[in-house]
Amino acid sequence: MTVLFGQLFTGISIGAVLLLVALGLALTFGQMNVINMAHGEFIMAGAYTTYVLQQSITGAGLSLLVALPVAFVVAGTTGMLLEILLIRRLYARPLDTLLVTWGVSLMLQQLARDIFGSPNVQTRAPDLLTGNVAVPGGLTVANNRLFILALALAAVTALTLALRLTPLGRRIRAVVQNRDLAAVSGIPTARVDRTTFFLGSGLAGLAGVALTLLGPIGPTMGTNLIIDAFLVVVVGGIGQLKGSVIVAFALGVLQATGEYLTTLSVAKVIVFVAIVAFLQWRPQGLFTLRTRSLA
Amino acid sequence: MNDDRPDGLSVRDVRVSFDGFTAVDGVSLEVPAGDIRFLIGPNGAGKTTVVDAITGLVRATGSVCFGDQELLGRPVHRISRLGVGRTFQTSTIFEELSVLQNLDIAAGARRGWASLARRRRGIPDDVAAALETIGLTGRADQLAGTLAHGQKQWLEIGMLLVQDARLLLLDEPVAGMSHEERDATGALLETVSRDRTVVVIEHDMDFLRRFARSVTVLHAGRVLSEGTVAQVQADPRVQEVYLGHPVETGSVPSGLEA
Amino acid sequence: MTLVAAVAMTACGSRTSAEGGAAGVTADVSGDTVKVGLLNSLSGTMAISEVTVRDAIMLAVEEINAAGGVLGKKIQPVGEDGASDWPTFAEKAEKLISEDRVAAVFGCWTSASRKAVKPVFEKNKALLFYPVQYEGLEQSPYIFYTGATTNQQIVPGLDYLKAQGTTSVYLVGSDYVFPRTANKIIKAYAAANGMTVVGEDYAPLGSTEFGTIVNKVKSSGAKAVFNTLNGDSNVAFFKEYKSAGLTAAAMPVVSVSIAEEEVKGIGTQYLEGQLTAWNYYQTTPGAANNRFVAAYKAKYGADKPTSDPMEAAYVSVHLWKAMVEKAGAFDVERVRGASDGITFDAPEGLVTVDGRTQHIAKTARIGRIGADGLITEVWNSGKPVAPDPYLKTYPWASGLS
Amino acid sequence: MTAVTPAPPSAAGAPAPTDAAPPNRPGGRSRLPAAAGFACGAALLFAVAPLALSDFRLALLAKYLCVAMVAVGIGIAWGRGGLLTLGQGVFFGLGGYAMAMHLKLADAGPGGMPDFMQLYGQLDELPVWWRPFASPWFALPATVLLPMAVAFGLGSLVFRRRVRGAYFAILSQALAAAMVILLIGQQGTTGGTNGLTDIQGFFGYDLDDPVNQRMVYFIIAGVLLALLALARQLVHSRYGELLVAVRDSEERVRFLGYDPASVKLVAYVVAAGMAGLAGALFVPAVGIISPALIGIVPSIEFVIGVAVGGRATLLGPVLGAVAVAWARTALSERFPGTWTYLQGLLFVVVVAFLPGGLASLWALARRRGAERAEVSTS
Repeated sequence: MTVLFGQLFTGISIGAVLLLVALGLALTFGQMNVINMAHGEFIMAGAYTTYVLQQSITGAGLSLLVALPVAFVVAGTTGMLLEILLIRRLYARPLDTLLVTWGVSLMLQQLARDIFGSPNVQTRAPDLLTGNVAVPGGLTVANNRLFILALALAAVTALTLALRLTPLGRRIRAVVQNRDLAAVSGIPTARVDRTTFFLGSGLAGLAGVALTLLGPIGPTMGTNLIIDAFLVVVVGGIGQLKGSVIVAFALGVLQATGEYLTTLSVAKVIVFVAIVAFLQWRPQGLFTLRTRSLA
Repeated sequence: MNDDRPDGLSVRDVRVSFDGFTAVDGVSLEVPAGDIRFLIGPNGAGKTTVVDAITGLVRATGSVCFGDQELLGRPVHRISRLGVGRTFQTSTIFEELSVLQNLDIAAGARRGWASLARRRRGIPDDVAAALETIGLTGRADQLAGTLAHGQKQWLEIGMLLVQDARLLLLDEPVAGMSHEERDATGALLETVSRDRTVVVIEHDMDFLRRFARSVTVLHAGRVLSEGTVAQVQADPRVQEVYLGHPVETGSVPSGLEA
Repeated sequence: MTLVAAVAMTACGSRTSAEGGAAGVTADVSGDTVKVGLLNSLSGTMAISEVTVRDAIMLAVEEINAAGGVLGKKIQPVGEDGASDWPTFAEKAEKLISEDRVAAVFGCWTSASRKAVKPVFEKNKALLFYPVQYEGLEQSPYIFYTGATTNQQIVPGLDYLKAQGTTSVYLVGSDYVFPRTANKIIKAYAAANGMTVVGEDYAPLGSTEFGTIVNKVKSSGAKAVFNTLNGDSNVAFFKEYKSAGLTAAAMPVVSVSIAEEEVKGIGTQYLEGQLTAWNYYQTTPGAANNRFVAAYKAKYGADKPTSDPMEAAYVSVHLWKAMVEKAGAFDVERVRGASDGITFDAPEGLVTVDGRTQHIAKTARIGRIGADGLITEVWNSGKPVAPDPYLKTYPWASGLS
Repeated sequence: MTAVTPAPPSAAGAPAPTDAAPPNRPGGRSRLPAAAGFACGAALLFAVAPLALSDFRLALLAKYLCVAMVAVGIGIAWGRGGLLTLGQGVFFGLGGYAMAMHLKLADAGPGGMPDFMQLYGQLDELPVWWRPFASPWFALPATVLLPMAVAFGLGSLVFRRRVRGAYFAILSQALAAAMVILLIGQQGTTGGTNGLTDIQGFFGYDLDDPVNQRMVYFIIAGVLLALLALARQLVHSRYGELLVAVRDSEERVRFLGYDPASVKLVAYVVAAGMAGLAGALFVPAVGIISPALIGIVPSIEFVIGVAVGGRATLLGPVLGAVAVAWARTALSERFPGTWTYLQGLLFVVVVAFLPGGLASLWALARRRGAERAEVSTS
């Protein structure tokens, strides 16, 4: 029983990581149709930001707190540069963004290798986040997982509110729904695109900071995560945050359960089969924006 | 071309809703064989959605019969193979292919795989006839994307002809056309309606008056009025819908002027 | 089309006997330098480990050149990037052998890359020096294995656990050849030595999600964990391990792929007190090691640690030099013939080449990771352990190969 | 309002002017230049390359040509059909494994087992699903039919439910990831990460012999030419036109009475078959098939070659695939430390700034030439 609840929590925390990684994609892929394969490298940029900050800020807790906004800006700015230099030219060819950003991701990885060296680097987590809390029933819950869950939920909430309530959010939604109409109504679509990309990439930076608590910090750390994250957005439905949220947690729990009952390898295959089956049922994802366009 | 008697279209109590919003709320239409029926109505009246429902693009309840075939519930390409063809508000020809290739593809849905695997040699008779009808014989080898706007629309209609559609559903075919082009299009409609049934969604009232044989007015997902052009124009409900109040002569928008 | 097929047929019509085989490529040693190949991953996922091996090889090459070279010829290293991709390893090996005509190749890390290049070296009758501990069960005439085989690392690790009174272990490994083979050996050992294996789990290479596996480990009640994870997975595993409240005191983890370099990438916060099984540590006493560590830090930076695979790679170059000098030639067959009994005063202590298996007799050492990131020895085998890649001298292993 | 006043259709007697544009009729192009180009390619592959290249470089070229076969298929599925398939590695791998399983069994001899099974799997007898591969009559067709069957299965599920564009791309990528994990997990019967290595013979010929390596090269070159001929036939057939139509407006094609799912399925299955054949021939050329050749990275690299060469052309994918593979080798030999920068830069520059690929440079040059000729005659 304890193990079962433990697994449930493990699934939720896998979901939280997926969500954190997928949230930025829900913006850049879901709202802008850009398949950004360099998203993983923005995560890496966030993680290395944490590492660099720890060289000068000694307190592990403080440096982590400082790292959150700084990594957001660092990754966001990198993303914005990418948008300005390349992606801007590719909005008419969404599938090509995949290939271009793949090339960019190769270069960013090599850049990280040249700056920080090939081996992984370490960051020190605050002691608070390496412990765990006991939950009634003999179950313990890891603090770092709780922190990431909280961070993911906070990011979702902030993003949802920003999209709903701020003028910027309204502009982003307007551009997503009808780019031409938005442009005609005087919305500077180019600037909105840039800002959206900044936000999406910045969220990857946040994910990078969070991941320093869980995994390795190295040049290829981002590559393993993004396929799963893309699947989350695809299954969740484009243009909808709530779809990504539900699907991230669902896939997390499915994977944890599958892994517990079989092996990690089989669990991954189960998840893939489940996704194909799900898309048979709802090919446009869990939630869709209904439009009357032909496509 | 098709020598059979055309079939009529019978729409009974069709309803379409999107996420709780009812776009079409119990529409019934009887379009007799050989008619040129115009569907009009203000924006959001559900005109295009009715056509979407007939052609299988959206899910609907009720019943749509063409001849004695029930259409609802069939996939788009099966409905098309029953002789139902449509155009869209925006041009949807294959711009990267030539005019000839466009028509050839439209003519080919019933071809077997063996014929698909071969190259096209020469111009099939039905394609040649359609080229003649739509006046694009001289442009057969031109890329469709380079055609003028009106020509694209004619190509669309030509594709319906070679497709052997016996029910043509045209969504704003003369939007953006010049006067001469409209006249030509109207003449084309009269030609093709000899052995086909035609339904046209149109805003252009001048065009309507000249070429409609019957008219159905939709409003808020329901049929508001139906009849000849004169009957519909005289209907005070129609005038109210278009203007928000009973119409006075002189303030009628250009389209509704008698 | 038939024409093309006909051309193809006639062009390759010259039949050859099945036992034809290539004569092998002879190394080009005509100049005043001798080329050697360096084949490591400089990009891709394996670069995290293999770059440091390349650095150690370069150090050895420089030392030898500074001392006058081999048989009077300076060594000219030719580096290639295996790019963490096994077929690329095979391609680059072929290139080093047949285009650059190197006298020997140093490199490879994963078993898969070694398996991919093995036919290339055998076909061309060229030499590979492989510097990483591995799963044994292999003995190619054209490969010298300078890392530990299983009886020099895994078996001593188990002996140590047994001596500590450990009665049950949980096996965690990456999903590839080395961990699966190692775990098979561990299970055979456990069966014969009164230990129980309470669980066995594999994660795909590169996997960084260990919530479930750690949950299983935690609830298993094992006395210790035997860890054959590789690379990035170790980082995630130990972070999860600590978060779950598992400690080195209550349930120690014996790792066979975590050396000083990896400790640096994970953090002592998570690793302090955990155990490793190797043949060399940066702290291993002796003048040879002091020289090696000093030279390495002088060349690559004071913060760069040395580790077992690096040391094995460094040693491999020196061993090759000694073999060539004993043979008096670069010819592969003569070098092989001269290899038996070659010794070298290595940083890990005296090593001896066993000409029959082409492995090295090495001292096994168990170490504990300290708060300073260094590993200190807590036990060693006392004398070099003779290599036994097929575990023929262990009765409990009779069913394994 | 349109700028050009067109001839109204009712004025059927007055045909529109025909001097507007030179007739663009891809289907009706003369066959002569194609035949000449074909002969030229054959001469290059069969005469020039074997004479000019060392055994090592020729073996590399054989490897590149296998990649080019995959590219021909991607050119059809993606260039013509708009299906960005990021999982071609799966089909390449299925073909490769089918061939390698047969060759391993042939190496082991009648009743024998591949060495790795005893070492890692400790199996006493051959797994059931290996057994049919002992027969070349099963294994050889399987190299093509197995990938085609998998593509058919996945494609008919996915296309019928109108999963397309980026969705399809990501799903096909996930397929590659799942396939790799599955293969690695079954180490005892698939060789795990190692894959199937150390393949000695090829239907009785010893692969260590350079003469036989040349034979393999000639077979590969011949098959590539055959696939190109097949692709040309397909692209210029009515089906080829239909496929482009589906790419550009799937719904419109549906309203014409076609089922676009079947149209796409054919392209996908053909591309899968070509990838399978390529994988099968890769095995004797390189002597190894492993999960590293199947996963996400190689699958993307297949596509990149096509993009670099020019996705919508017939020869572009082939030349692009060979060029990218060659550049990878050449750059990594010349600049082992920094070649990934150059590789990344190549992808970025070509895809972002030259969407038609290198083939568009050729087309551009030709158009320039034509313009110059026009200017000089007028």
